[in-house]
Amino acid sequence: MSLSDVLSPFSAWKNLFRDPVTIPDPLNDRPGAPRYRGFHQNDIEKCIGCGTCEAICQNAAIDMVAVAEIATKPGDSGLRPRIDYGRCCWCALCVDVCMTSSLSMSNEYKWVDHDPDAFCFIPGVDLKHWDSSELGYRRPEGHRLTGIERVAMGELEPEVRADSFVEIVAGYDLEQAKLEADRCVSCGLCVATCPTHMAVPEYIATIRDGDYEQGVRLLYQTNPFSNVCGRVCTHRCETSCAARHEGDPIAIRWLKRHIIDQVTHDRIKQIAAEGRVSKPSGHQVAIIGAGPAGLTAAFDLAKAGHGVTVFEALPAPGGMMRYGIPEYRLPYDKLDEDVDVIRSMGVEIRCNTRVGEDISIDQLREQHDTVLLSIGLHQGRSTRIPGSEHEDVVSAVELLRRITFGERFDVPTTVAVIGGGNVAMDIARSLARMQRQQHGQVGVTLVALEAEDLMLADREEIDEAREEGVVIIPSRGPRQCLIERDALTGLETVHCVSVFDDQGRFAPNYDDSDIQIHDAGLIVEAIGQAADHAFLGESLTEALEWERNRIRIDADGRTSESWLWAAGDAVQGPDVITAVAAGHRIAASMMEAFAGTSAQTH
Amino acid sequence: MSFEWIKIPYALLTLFIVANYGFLLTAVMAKIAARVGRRHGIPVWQNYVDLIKNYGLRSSITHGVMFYLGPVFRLTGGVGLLMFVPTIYGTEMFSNMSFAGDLILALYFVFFGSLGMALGAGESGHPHSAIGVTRGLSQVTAAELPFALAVYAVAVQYQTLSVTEIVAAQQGGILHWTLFSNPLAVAAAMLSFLGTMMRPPFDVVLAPQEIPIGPPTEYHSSYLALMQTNRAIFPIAKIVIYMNLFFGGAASWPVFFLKVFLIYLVSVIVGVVFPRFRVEQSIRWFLIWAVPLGIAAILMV
Amino acid sequence: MRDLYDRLKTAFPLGELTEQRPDLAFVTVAKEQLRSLLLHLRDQEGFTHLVLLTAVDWLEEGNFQLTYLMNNRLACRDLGVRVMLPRDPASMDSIHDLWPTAATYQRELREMFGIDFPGSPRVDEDFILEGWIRTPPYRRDFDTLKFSDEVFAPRPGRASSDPTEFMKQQLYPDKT
Amino acid sequence: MKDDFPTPPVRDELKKRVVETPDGQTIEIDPLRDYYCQSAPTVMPAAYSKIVEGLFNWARAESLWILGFGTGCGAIEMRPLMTPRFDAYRYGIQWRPTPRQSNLFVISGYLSVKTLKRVIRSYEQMPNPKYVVGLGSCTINGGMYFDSYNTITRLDQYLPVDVYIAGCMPRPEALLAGFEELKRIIRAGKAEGANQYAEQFDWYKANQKRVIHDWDMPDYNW
Repeated sequence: MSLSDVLSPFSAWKNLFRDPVTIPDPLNDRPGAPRYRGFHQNDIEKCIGCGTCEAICQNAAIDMVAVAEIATKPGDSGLRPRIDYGRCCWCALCVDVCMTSSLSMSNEYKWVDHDPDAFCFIPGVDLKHWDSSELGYRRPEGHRLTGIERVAMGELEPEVRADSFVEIVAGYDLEQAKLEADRCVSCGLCVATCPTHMAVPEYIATIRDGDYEQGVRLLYQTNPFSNVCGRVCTHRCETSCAARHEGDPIAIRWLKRHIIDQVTHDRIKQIAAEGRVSKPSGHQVAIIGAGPAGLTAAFDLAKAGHGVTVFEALPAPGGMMRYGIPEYRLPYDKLDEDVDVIRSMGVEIRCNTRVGEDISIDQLREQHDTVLLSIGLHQGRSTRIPGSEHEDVVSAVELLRRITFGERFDVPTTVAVIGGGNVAMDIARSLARMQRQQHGQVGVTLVALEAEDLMLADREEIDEAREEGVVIIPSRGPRQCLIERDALTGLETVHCVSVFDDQGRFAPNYDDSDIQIHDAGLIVEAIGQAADHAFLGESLTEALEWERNRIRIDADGRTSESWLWAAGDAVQGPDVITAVAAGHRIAASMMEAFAGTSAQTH
Repeated sequence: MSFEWIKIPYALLTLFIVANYGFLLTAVMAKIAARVGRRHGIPVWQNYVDLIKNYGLRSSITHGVMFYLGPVFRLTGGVGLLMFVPTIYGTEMFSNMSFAGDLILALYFVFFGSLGMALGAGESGHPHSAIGVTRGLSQVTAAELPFALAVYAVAVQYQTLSVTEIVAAQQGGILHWTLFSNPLAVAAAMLSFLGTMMRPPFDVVLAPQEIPIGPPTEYHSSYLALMQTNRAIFPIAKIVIYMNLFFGGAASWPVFFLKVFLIYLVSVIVGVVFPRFRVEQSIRWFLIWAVPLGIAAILMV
Repeated sequence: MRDLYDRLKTAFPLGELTEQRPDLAFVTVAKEQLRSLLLHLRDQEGFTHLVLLTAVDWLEEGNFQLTYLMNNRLACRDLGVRVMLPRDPASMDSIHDLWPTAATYQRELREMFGIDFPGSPRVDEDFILEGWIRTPPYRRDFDTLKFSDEVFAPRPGRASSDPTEFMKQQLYPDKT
Repeated sequence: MKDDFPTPPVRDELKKRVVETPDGQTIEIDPLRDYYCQSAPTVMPAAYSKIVEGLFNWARAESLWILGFGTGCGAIEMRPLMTPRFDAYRYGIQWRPTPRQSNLFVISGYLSVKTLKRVIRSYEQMPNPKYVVGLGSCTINGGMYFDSYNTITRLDQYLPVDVYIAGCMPRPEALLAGFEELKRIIRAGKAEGANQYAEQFDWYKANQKRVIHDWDMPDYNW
């Protein structure tokens, strides 16, 4: 120890003449850092109440609670997160995982209270002084815990598929499906949007677990047409998917298809038959039309032990699924598998039996306890423009039916399709395929009344049609069919400025100066369909209540006649999954009706 | 010599001034020390607040008579010390009960408080108190040794045991102070002073971070308040002795305040910058550095 | 590690060698062979230091796995010796006479997993927990959340809704 | 899993025993009774005069002596307050090493049952009036230890708490804000935790004994 060791500490006394380093007012002068993880903020308008924050919270600090200001609607559960600061550890995982970026953190960090219950609050609803704070922790750009992009689906290339009716979509393999399933946060917002309320998060979870049989079990609880819906469903669930807000929605439809593809047909039949009542109840049900609504009701009723007979006018069951949807979207063998499962429940399907011709509606009524009318929309509507009565002006449904029958009729080198819906796309793409087969080139022009972004067809349908050579011209209203010497030569259209008027009614407004001529040896009208109710007979038609050419039904699908229910496109539209939902509803309603009565003897 | 009753209010006045000066002075010293640590430190009135708070506490738990008497003895040590030395030299009013030969009594009072404390703390039954007392007494004993030697040297130098006379002998100019007439004794005494002011590096006994706070572990509320009061009076009283013995005493209050402040500052100047000694280190330090100085001082005289 | 394994293999019936890093490997041995293997490792192979002794609860298999992690300081290598023992009753030979530190680990395992080490010093005394009277808390069949909810009484007023169920109630209450 | 609580085990050194003294007497020792008195705490009334009580409350608020007992990880946030940067001493706050001289107990974060035992012991030794500040989520509703087998979830079940500070952990500034709030409450004369504890002593003791099974502490020793 030297003298300097003793003396040098005294140099600290120079601090006496320096300013203290103390923060003068630590209570007010110390805002959190710009990205400090302080108290929560929530943009409750942006929040969809998916509960992902609650699910990821490791401390069980978040509850989803109903909030008076927020109504439940498709894609928004109406719940909002309530955070318990008696649990929170400000790890910000909830902010990082938030599907809409509504949840964030302010840089405010001082909260003192004598009441321990005060620390449970709903950010954004229970107003706090930091609600409008600009600073704080936000999820960094491009930083996501769940995948943003949908796993790409393998599809046939346009040049391969353009002349063939082979199914376009390949379906996910195991690895792809797992990756896509991993993106799902199991919030369940989709369930309410699905007309038949399929247990979407649960069956996606079975993909993650690799338990496909359980997946099939879940599918059959709500939908006997998983092969069909896994391919052609309008997947409204994907419009309410929480992942849609910042990225692609989960490919729910493809995942459903993946599940059903992984299990053998025989095993599916066994799983579907689980819980089937083998003892006949004695009740008999007649179902007119073997479409999705009728067959779903048949499945439910037969599974519950009731006798079901389905009367189908066309040679094969499936209705519009078979005769409306082209094979490249829904292969017939897949549809047959679904129908086969339904048959295996004990449903009798009598094809080529047209009610009204082969058997009368009164006979059906006498022989059965109840009757379900699910006849679909098989008559094409006409534009009724000049020349539309020409024999080469045909309706899309009729043409699609002929294609399904296997008729390989000659298609002219130029075709015009009128309509912007999925049916129009179906027929345009089918005809394009046949043109390519017959002529080696495509000459299909599709004119739609709506602007491109308002067209009713699915986006992917439009894109794929273009890829296959179909020329799509939006905002064109048909004016007349051009006929020269009894032969159809083309279609004249005018520019359509707007489709609806101020009140939202259908009232197209045309610009007559903008006229185009489209060459066409064949004009297909795909502007809508109608049902043929002629077989009902006069007395029944009189007895039923009608509403704009549709039979009026109650919420359960029951008509004003107590023995008659109606379902499907003919009364409701517009897609397979809605028909399935109606089928379930009607089966339940019929069984409820049966519960009060004993079986008739026939 | 008849007792003059007027001395009692005079003594109380002295006590009042010294106590308040003590409270303020310790706070000012704490603030100075805080500034060296580059912070603001306690407000100067903080000692009063603490005192009121401690008197205002509702519960006080006693561990027996000696436990109660501990702080009383401690305070008696401080007050007694103050009473028996002339606070202001030359005034009848503030010379209090000083008398011939009071130096020995003063020395006794310096030690009295520690002993009372030891007894009281021991009664509390807290093991930390017992450990603290042992450590405290050993260190204080070691620290008092050079002081006693220095006082002896001074007594021999001035051939008196009266503090008043020692002060009187130092009047008439700075160079008459013991500081210059017997620097060795003053050096020994100042080293001892460092050891008894309960400031680093010799405050291990009372350090909160060590065996928790030593002897006063169990003391609280009004007991603690009594000890706080003593903490204000006792150092001043002790400094008065030092001032009288070595620095020429004080003939007026301003001089008193200044000298006390400066002498107090000595312990602070050292205390602020040094870490603590362990008890055995400080004992060794006193024996090696301070005691030989004291002996040398006696030999010089 | 492989050469060490081959050497040991000639004297002891060992399970497969799992090499995690070049200087860290694990080997399984029967309960009865453990003591002689540890002695051999300590006295012949230079694994003089018992780094730790810990347990894994394989509830589904009905086993506890004890891992004795040994360190060879000269060779800078670690070898974990694993022993499987039945879960009920869980008991294992004490090795406190080989390494005194093992006694501490064994007290911990006794308290947290309920694995008995007969003969180990103070093994039955409270170690970290004081007055624990339930299933040893590290056993996987001990539900800590349930226990906490029962005993520590979390603050009331917490209730959550599942979005799926809530939307069902709100949007289609009567439908199945 | 056993759900009933058997009688708490009592440690050997606290059991009753008979000893023989060097001079041949045999005496019975009951440590739990002999070492501590058996009285429950009493409610201590405020000073008779409102003005005096107001002065005392002001002094209590301006002289917060914190018991230097870091129970959990949050204790780390108390340290900066002593440093020159925050310098809590200027607010009249200081740390005392002994419960006897402290009047503020900062429960800094989670409390394991084992620590709770010591905390209760220390709390009871603090002189009345005394205050408790719960720091961080853990003291409010368990925080991240909500499902731990050995960590309590609600501090207010075991001790009367005056102020909670949200955070995990709260920053030193938040702590200071908490102390300021506590000062406000003390000045208003609302911080009567010690009396509340005395009034509801049986309730608090029952809660404490429900989680501390080897309750070999004295029932009371004011």
